[in-house]
Amino acid sequence: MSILVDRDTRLLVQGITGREGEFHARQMQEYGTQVVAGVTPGKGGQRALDGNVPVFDTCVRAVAETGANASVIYVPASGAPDAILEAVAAGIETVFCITEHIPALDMLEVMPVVERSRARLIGPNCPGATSVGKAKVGIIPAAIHRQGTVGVVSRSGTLTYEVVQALTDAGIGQSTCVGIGGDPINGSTFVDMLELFVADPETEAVVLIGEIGGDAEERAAAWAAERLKGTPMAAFIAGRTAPPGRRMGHAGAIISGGSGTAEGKAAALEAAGIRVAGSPTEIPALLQEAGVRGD
Amino acid sequence: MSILVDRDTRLLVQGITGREGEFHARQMQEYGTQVVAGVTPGKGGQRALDGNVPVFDTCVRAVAETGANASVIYVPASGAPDAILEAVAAGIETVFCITEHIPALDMLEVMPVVERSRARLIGPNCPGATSVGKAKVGIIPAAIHRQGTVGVVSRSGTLTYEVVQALTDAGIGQSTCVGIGGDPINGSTFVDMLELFVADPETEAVVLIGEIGGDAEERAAAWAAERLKGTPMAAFIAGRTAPPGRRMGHAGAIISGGSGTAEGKAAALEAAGIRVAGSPTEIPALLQEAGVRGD
Amino acid sequence: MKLQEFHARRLLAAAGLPVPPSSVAETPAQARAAAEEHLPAGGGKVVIKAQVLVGGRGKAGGVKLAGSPDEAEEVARAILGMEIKGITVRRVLVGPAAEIVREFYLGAALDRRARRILLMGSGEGGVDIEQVAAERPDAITYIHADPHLGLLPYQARRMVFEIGLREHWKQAAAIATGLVKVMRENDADLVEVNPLAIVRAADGTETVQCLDAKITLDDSALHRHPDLEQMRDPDEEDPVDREAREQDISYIRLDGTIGCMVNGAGLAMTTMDLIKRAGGEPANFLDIGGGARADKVAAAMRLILGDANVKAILVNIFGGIARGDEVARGIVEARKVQTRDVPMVVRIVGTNAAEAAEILRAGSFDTAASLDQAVEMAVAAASAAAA
Amino acid sequence: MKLQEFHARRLLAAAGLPVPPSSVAETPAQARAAAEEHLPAGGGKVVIKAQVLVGGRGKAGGVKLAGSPDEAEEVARAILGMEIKGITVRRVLVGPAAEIVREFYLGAALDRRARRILLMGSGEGGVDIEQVAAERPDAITYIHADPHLGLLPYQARRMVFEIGLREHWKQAAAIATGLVKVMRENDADLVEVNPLAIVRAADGTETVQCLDAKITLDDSALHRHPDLEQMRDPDEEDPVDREAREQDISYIRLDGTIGCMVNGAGLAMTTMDLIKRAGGEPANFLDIGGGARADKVAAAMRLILGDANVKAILVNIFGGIARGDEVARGIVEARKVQTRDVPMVVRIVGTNAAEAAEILRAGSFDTAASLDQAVEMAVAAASAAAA
Repeated sequence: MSILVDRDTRLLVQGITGREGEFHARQMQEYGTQVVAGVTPGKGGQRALDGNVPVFDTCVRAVAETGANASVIYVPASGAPDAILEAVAAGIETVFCITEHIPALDMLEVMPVVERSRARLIGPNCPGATSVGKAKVGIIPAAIHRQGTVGVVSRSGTLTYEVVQALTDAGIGQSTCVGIGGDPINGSTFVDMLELFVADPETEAVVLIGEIGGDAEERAAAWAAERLKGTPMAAFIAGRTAPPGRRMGHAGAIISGGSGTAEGKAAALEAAGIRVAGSPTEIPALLQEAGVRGD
Repeated sequence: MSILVDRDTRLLVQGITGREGEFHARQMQEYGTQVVAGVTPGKGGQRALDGNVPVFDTCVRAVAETGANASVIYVPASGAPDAILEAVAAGIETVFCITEHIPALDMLEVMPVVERSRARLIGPNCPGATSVGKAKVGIIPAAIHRQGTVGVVSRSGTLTYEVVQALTDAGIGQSTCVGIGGDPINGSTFVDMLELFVADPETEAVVLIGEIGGDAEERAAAWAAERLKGTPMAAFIAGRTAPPGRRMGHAGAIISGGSGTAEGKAAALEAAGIRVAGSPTEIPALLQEAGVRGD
Repeated sequence: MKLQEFHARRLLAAAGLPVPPSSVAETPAQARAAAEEHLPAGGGKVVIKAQVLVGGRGKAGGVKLAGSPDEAEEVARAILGMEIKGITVRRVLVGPAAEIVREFYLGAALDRRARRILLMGSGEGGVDIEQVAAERPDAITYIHADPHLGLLPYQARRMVFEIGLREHWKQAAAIATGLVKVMRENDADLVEVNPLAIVRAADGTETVQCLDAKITLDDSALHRHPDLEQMRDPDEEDPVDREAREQDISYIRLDGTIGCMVNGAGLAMTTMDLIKRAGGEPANFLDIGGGARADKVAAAMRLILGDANVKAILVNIFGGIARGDEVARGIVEARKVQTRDVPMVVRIVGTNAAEAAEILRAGSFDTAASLDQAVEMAVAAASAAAA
Repeated sequence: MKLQEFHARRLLAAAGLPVPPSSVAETPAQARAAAEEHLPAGGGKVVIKAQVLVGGRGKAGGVKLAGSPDEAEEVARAILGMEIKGITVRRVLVGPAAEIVREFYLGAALDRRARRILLMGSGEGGVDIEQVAAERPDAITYIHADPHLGLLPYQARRMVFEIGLREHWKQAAAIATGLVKVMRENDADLVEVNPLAIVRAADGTETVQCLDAKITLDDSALHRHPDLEQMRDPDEEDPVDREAREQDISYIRLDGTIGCMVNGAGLAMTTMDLIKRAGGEPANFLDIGGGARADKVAAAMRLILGDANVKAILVNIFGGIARGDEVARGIVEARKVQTRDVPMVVRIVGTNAAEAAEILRAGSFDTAASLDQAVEMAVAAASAAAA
């Protein structure tokens, strides 16, 4: 099982002939992901990845000919919103948008269309998801993983890798690791992912990695307090030292007034019975306290 | 029962302080319709219809204070699309838009919002609906009706009155008469109304009044062929003498090529087992042949 | 409202679409001057096209090539003044002849059923697209634009890849997007380019060009486009049509002898149908619309009486928004200034019918209670007048 | 990017919103001239407002009235050059004082949770709206604009009726619509008018006016608004901030001694958090972003070393899009041209970490495998350097 991606994922890479797209398509293929198609307008008929993957002009054609059911987007910010809509219209079930720097108001226009479809969008500005030992979609380095039963969900990119590495180093394997992206307007929330993890028989515990700004962590805490039954959960929140009122990077992490602080988020999570670590390396111990066994 | 409107209809009149709005609000009230509120921005706090009906600035306030569940729109074409959206957003269940000359592309923008809501829009450019002896919403003259069990649905305005008068003159009463409007883009179709009539225990037969242009009658015929079980139905189609390729009035009735002609529509209806009259006055006889009894 | 080709081309060009240059000529001399301007770009040839608002110009001889200024003048002389489907040609469009590599069809129209703008495209352009649609539906690609966002970029790409504009996809996709944009920004019902063509220039480069353009506008939205209202062709519009439009009356003149004045398009068509069934011939379609004031009724009467074929008049008003007494008063007023004596049958029912009857009785009009009776009376009166 | 008040006012005025006239002065003499212009319209008074991108100008003495050109010059002299929250005032806005009848709040912002633009309004304007929101949430009306159609007319009406702008509803509804339009057309995160006020003119007529304006823009969309990019205030922007922005590096200077270079905002914040936890003080937040090329790494190093407080540097790179070897090469390059010798701890893991380790080993850098270890080493190095 695992969530979002697995051995049945038939992946379409949007922007496969670009530098990033080609590099990561190869990485994903090497990991074992079924990369079944690429899309680059005007390059339909070519073959990518040493001739292994057919390239199409449009998503609708790619889906019709290859049965792709997931896509990952590596096209520049100016074209990425349209790429999302194209994937959704072509019937793709799970769309990962890696692209960063998409204007917020563009995503505001895209999201209602996504919400009305049966598609799920992860991102934008996200590292993707890896179901360990099965499939990897996005840019998360393969080497940091160890197969296991802990689900990881994060708003961050490299911080996710740090936490996953800490789990792996401690002998705690992962089911699926997913980065939902740190942009103000994004496709999926912590709660969306928690729902999937809780329903996944292969996931026995969850790690949530948050950061200052917004209220996604508080909402996750509220959800967990009511709905998280018996699934051990640990969390880490970045930004305790961030000065109020300053924007820490394009991720849009803003502290304003008393809301959205690292302390507030940590308190909300702890109130919901979730252990909050002071450092990524403390997470394995917290999970073990909650009954998760490594090896 | 009847359809769309009845004794439980609590009507909000949008544009109640205008000339048309006030005239028809009074007519509706005299018919027995519960006119519970009016809306005219800037005139909130006034009372209309001799002090009987409170006027509000916004629909949301009118609904909150009066429990209105239906609305009828008499505002000019420039403001009517917004009036529809306002009624829908305020939770009105059935919205009748009498206003004519609304640009088609305005309705194109309005309709997706209506479709995503739980509201039903009748019109625009329609005469409304009367559930005989119960409630009247719109502009259909009260005097033409006789209470009974025949449902009437029409794309036309005055032609509807003509047909209803013919029924009444022949002693055949009506359950509900509804005009869906003749504009290219409108809120409800023949099929939508047929579904309601077939489900209405008080309606025993249906009369459909169509005209040239579009394919609404053909779709109604296709629907009736499959779903109309045991409900007698008669029809009349206007425009047999209309020259091809000319636009007969703002109703947007266009014949182009072989599609949308009166002959084609009549043939489609007859193929579905629906009797088609050559004149409004022939309709009562067709209904009687189909087993409908007058008095 | 239909736009002339040269107006439609201007709207497309203003939206940034590639439309070859052209000139409008009203005289053979102007056509000659235009030919001199455009012959070089046309590789020594110009195309001269009659500007009329009816289809089938080509078959009627309204579209011709010319290889010199002399020939252009001669061709223009032949086309100007020509009648095409009853319309006199008063203008020709003169532009460089194009070396067409391949023709396509691209058009945007209102899809009533889906409540969307429908973009239609085909690799088989330059021909009657309705025939293609009827005979080989697979040869046409249909895409619905988003009702709020317009034609999305991926939809435009999909269209042009599917109809075979692969080598020029960026330019062609911009044209597809532009068509829907022109439709939305101008409140058009239809924006059509046929043919859209890959054209080879003298230097061998190929581009995609809009070689013809057809646009019709939504009359209900014209008031918010005063610049487009200016494009109405006064030469081509009948003075009668103009008066009808200015009075907000829907009027279409036909060949029969019984003038009709009715409120509501559906009832007006029904009245015509019943006249025909009763052995008469309607002289017109006339819908005076809702809320018919006395002056509007008088204008409608003038329109009807302006048709010399009219031998009898049938007034059929079912009062709803229109109040019967107002219409009756309008008829009385109209008769006072009437220039021609024609038998008239008046039927007014519905709202304020009693007051109307009173007014008509005082004016000694022939009245009828039922539509069938009114039609019979009018047909009889027309026959009597013709005898 | 935050806009100065006078730029924000210009954007609102350009969208047709009612903004009182005003002038910008950079010297007391200019302020005097501006006062002479605006005193009559202000009923003998002008308001002089410091133009700085921080809140609390009023409390800091940056907003004052003046009743004569002399006084205006004097007030401007006092405000110009003043420091408000560390920012030197280089400009003042001078405009007519308004006779305020009643104050309101109106603002549009991005609602992340609902994924909509949220319009907020209150009958209690001119005060700290966050305080109103916290203390009496009912005093604020919230309306989500349609994500595709913007603020619909009925939504604008509802807002202004609910906050008590009944007598001026048409004008106020146009302002509400305009705020959301300004937000959408300029890719703003926030467009705020506080106070929006009913203002009484000398002749007693009352109108609604935008008396202050705050706009922040979405940095990700600035590239498509070159006109707005021009509004960046070069005087107020630190040269360091400018270099960071031009290199697409997120850099925020803080007060500590340990310079950080990290890829990814979350990891950068975590690195700072861990430095603090280990007893050190971060000197900055620095995210070099994805795909860090060597020249970008060198620029980041320059930014860090430009801070004289920096006693040690911690480089923490978890390779994903960024390849470890590229970053390592950038560090080697940067050290070659480094002007100041500061102890540096480098940790590079993830993509191409082995190649990176090779390069760093060849360059004799202090390296660390784990983040905890790297932080400890950096804190120790900073302590040693401070001792």
